[in-house]
Amino acid sequence: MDLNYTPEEQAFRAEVRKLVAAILPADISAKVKGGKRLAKDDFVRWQKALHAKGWGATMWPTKFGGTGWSAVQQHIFEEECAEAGAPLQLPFGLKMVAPVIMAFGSKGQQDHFLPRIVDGSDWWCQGYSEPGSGSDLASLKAKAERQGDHYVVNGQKTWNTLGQYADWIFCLVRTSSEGRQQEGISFLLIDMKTPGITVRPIIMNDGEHEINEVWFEDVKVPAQNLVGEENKGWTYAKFLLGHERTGIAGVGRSKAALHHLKDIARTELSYDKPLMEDVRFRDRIAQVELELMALEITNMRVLSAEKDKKAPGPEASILKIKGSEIQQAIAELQMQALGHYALPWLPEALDADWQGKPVGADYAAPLSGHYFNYRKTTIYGGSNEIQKNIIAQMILGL
Amino acid sequence: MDLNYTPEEQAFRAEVRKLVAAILPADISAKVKGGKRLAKDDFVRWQKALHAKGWGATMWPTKFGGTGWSAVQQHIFEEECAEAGAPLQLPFGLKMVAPVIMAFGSKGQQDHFLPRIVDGSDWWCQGYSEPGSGSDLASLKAKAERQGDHYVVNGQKTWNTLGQYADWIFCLVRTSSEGRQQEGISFLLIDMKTPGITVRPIIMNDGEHEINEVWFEDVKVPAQNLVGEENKGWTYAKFLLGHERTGIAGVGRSKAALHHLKDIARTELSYDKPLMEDVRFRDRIAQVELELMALEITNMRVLSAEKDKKAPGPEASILKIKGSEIQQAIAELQMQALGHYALPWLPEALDADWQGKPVGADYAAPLSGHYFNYRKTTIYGGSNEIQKNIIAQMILGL
Amino acid sequence: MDFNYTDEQNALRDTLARFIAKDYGFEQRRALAKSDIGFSRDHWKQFAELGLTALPFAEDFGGLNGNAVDTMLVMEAFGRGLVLEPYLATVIVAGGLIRDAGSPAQQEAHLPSIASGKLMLALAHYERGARYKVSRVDTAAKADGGGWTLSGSKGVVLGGGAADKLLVSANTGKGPNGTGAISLFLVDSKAAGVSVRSYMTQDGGRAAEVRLDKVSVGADALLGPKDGALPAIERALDYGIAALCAEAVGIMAALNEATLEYLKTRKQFGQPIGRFQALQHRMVDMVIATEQARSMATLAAVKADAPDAAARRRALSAAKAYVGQQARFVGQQAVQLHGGMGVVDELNVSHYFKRLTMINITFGDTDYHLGLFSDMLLAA
Amino acid sequence: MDFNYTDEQNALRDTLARFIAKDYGFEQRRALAKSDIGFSRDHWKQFAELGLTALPFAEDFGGLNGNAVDTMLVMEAFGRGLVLEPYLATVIVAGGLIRDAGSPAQQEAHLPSIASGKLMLALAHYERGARYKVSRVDTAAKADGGGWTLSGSKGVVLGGGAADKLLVSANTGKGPNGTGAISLFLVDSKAAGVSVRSYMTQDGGRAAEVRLDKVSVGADALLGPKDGALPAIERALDYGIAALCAEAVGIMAALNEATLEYLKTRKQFGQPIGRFQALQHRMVDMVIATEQARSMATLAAVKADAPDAAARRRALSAAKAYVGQQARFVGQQAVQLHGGMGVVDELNVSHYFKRLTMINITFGDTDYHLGLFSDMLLAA
Repeated sequence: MDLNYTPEEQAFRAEVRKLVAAILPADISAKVKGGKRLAKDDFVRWQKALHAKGWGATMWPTKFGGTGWSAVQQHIFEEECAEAGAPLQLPFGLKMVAPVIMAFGSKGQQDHFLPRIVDGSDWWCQGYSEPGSGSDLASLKAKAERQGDHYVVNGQKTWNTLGQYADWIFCLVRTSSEGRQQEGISFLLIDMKTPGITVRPIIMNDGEHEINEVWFEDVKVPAQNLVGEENKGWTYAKFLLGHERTGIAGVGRSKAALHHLKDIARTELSYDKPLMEDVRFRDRIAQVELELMALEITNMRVLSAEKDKKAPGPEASILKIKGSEIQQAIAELQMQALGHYALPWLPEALDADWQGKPVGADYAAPLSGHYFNYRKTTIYGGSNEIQKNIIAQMILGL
Repeated sequence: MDLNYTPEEQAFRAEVRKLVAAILPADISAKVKGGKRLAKDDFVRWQKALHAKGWGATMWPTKFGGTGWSAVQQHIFEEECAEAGAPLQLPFGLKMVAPVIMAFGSKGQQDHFLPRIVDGSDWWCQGYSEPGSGSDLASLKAKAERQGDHYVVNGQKTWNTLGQYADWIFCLVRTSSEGRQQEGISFLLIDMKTPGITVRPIIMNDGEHEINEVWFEDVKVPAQNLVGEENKGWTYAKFLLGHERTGIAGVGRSKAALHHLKDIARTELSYDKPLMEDVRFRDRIAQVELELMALEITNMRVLSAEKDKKAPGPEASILKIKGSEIQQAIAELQMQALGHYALPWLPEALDADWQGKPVGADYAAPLSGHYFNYRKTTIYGGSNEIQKNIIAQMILGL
Repeated sequence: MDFNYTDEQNALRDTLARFIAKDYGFEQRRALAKSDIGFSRDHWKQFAELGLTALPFAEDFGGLNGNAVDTMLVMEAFGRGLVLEPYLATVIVAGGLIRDAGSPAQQEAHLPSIASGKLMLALAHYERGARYKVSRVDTAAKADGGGWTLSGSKGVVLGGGAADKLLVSANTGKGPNGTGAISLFLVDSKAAGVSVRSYMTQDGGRAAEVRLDKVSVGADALLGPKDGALPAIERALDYGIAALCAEAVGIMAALNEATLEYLKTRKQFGQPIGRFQALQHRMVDMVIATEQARSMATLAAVKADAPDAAARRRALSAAKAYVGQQARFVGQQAVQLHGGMGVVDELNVSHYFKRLTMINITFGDTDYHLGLFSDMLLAA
Repeated sequence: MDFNYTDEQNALRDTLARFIAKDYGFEQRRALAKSDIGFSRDHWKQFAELGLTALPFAEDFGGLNGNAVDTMLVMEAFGRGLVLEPYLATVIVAGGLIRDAGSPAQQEAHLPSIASGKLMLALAHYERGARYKVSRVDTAAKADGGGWTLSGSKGVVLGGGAADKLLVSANTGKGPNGTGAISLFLVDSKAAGVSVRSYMTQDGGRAAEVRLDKVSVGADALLGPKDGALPAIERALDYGIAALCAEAVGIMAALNEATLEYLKTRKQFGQPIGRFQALQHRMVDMVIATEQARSMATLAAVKADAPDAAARRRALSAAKAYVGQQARFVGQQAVQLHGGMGVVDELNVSHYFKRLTMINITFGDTDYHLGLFSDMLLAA
């Protein structure tokens, strides 16, 4: 038991820092650090830049083109990327569909899709939730009927993140209504250009277009795009949800966000003194920093143990719960730090090439919207209430 | 809507203050204010002193010997008694069994028991909970069999407060095992001197003897001590629980306790300055004071509305929940104020006539034990979880 | 003590409820929020017809002599409707200032116009860098012949864009860093040297950055005593705080209703999600928080009129802090219990949540007022 | 980074678990707590036989060269057993001080006796009025011929009654109000002028008020540099804090096991109460709190040895504050979920709860250490 980084790990960090600084486009990191809107191209350029250095998929095993890094190495990488102002590597391809394809996909699917994920060719999105099926995912109704060598898909998916940019969507669909709900679900990969797919934006509470509804009307999907066996999709879905949670602690991002919060608190004035000198506000920062210090270690403990077991376990729910609470707490304090200047809403100021004069500090514009938006973190990816159910049942046996 | 006291109410307060100061024995108030152990006689003397002035039962209607005061008047009375250091008027007779006897008892029971409660002749205790029946009270097993003109009671009751001093106990007993559990329960009044009753002390976490187990072995109870109808006891029990909760906000007591906390914080030194000048500790006091300010008004709103409806409703559960949380918060801060001097445990220092030298401040000895003991407040009288169930079902219809 | 509303107050409540139900639907409000000025002048006329703009003023000035509880009822209803019109800025804060600190001539000149809905005002007081501290003013007023010349910047002036006139606080003393003597001036928002940059706020409202560049006003522009306007400003802001507390309670009650309804109708795992005990208890906590907040909002209303300024300040900071804490909890949990539906623009839950959040920031946030209340314990 | 225990550490864990299970049953402990000295000298001998008293010392002094993680494992097990012997006072704090600040002669004279279980010690440092502030000492030491004369009072000295010798901090400077230069002295607890009033503590342990009335000690009693003992005292207390954090985690784990078992076996309304979702989620929160506390306790152990004093202080205050918060939550909720059984003396839940509460107060409470940590943000 030693929480200190080894000399090798320290050298690794130095290497990562150097490389990230070298390949991260300055315009992108300026957007990330300034809380500006990111375009599709910003995500893709970053993924391609990483891929060019062989770091496109740091969480994948080497045999599929990943780096095969340890949990500690991945943590260092995430921390350095966040601190440098790199955009998030979107999880839908890398962390969600890819592990499913690796574990259950055909050789053909693996050969075709995985390289296109890691090199940034394909943008993936998620087709899990439906309006009537959120926490109770297994009750989903979108239907796929086998007709010859393809499936015909009809139905509606929702809470689809950034699907407006997507090339592909992975979907849970009902292929049978016999037996238990869970037993009639299949896992399909669908080309977003297929006729019959409509993407309708859902505007979030910050006024931004981040999520969508996706409608399927007689969408023809080649049967070879079925992952694994028909009617076994629930197994793959649960496998995926386990993998999704592991990245969700977001320790690196939260450390960068905490850093930003402290900078703001040292800049904002409270009656001529830096806000940081206000003991009440400073104590709030201290409190969230304590939570994050603990989570950083818990995260490493859990991920290391999972690495030994080779599979994510229900302990990952702990990371989701604490990670999302901390993300929200930091976002709330960033907003709170602004005082009255949390009120102005200038969506135009989120454009990187906006030339207007800010209202209040130049970092102010995105912060309230970010707070509103981040209420989603305790809801998505299995709400924190659902995570607690998982822990109660799978760890505690209640 | 006016939260200010009327001139009449202010005059009433002055009258109460004067009378309480005149009749409250100094040795008793010194014990209460110093957190010393109270003897049975202390409670009885205070009840008799109040009764002598006609104020023995301020929550009763006049026709049974009460004062018939309004909710505001009762609140003023409770506040003044608490501030003066009067002992609690124990609720078991006055607030628990008495309303049941008034509403459901026979004329004979009313004529016999009520005057002896108000004049301090009879000390009552409660026989509700059993080891297997706490929150799920209706599952109780203690049995009463009718044999001629009496019942024979066998079984065990627990969480019996101060029953070691009691003359009478009111009991829920099973008189039938037919139908729903609730339908076979009766409400019996039992003389504690009856042969076959054994009282066994349960020591609390503060080392004090406050509660008991009570065992019944072939205890003969005259049939005339049945309240109301046989097998209808559950109705009376629920009625009683409603009445019990109304007093439980304890606003007057908490105001006195907050006052004491502030005195301690002004006396304790933190690096040569009064602890009160420590912004972090002071903010904690401020926070609990806010809660209490709100509860004081909520309490009056609820009690006034109930007075109009003539019956306690599920809103009283709100008072129980917030009242108990506030009592605990104040107790915790009182302990916390002591610093390291919260550690010493000197049970002998709780005797009023102890002549020893205190360890630390003279107010220190009872405070940690009080904090431990007060964990009970969110558990007894229907745990706060049960109160939330009540609100969810009865107010919200969930 | 009396916990009942008068018949008149019950009638007022009914009137307001009807107005909100009829003229303040979700889509109507959304359209208003996106409009150029961000509210409806027709609504403002209706307010005048209903007597709302006249409520807190004396009959001599066309007012209705309403008390703080009347205002509380108005603001609670406005909370439920997420009303956008600058009632707080014009009637409660600025109107209250003229009523309490204006000369008879100033009262005569302006109160009837406010009461009849013809005049809109805004208090331009807070400045960037002062954060929530009321006594800190850098904007300077220099005596200039018989009048004054004002220069400085005011930040996040609520309703500043729509205001015909601004009540501008300025430093007429000599202290550095905004200390010194504060005076108040009535300034025409179209006057030379006044620039108003109006913008949307997170809750669909409007605020403005106001710059004063050597703005000349006459001697009669001074409102209240020279060098001594601070007590009046604090009092007006306390009226504003009481109003915000009532508005917050209205929103919390509306959110609780919406959430309870959602718990009863949204089905997952074959049953309404309101059958799940963890959610039931959360909902109970929201109800308790709202009841407690209602108690404190009532205290705020009653004490806003208290003659003793220290007692008033203590109660108003207590209420702002405590209602803010409860509002934060109820708002966040209403969103959480609505799941994804809680974070989208198309449902009113997110709009209630945003308004609650902004109420908490307006006129001093929870920590600021808890701090003031806490610091008052030293004196007590 | 490495998250595994060594084979030796796993063996140590097993040994400790066996000892606790066999010799530290609930009734055995209760009898000990009520006994005259409040612990068992036989147990202390067993500690010596198991090498526990020798753990953190160098082999030259009969020690085992154990590191902070070894100590963590001991204290975690002691937490589970609610061990009463003054291991923290003698081995970790006082032993650590002699190890780190003593002269070679002092180390030679005392460490082997501690390691072999023959010598008991206590640090007499805190004084009433200083609250938790470590740098504040009023007890005075005046140079007297070749030696020193000590006078003053020390409060709540853990294990003071059983200690053969006391490590007494005293002011050897001239500053008022306890500031100035602090030195440490080894004082025989039977020396003339030393009076020790031992008493029970709320958690079944023992502490003492110590008075020094013109106590004469020789020049060789000085431990560490004259006027410069404060860094060593802070370091020793940080070792103590790391140990307390580990003990707290041991207790929290034990409380969680007990509570989970109770939820599964206690039946109400025809089913185990662990079927109720509100209680399930509470239990989950307790588990999360304990995992998070375990992470911070590990950090505390690892950083207690950190060469950089500022980094060490930051981590130790962070851990004491955070573990304290989690301990408070877990302790209170374990009691709550046990209902009436949680507040009675006859079940171990109340004893765990009391010990957790007292751990939180020892060597600075949660607010004190959060404050230190927070204030360090200003420098960072």
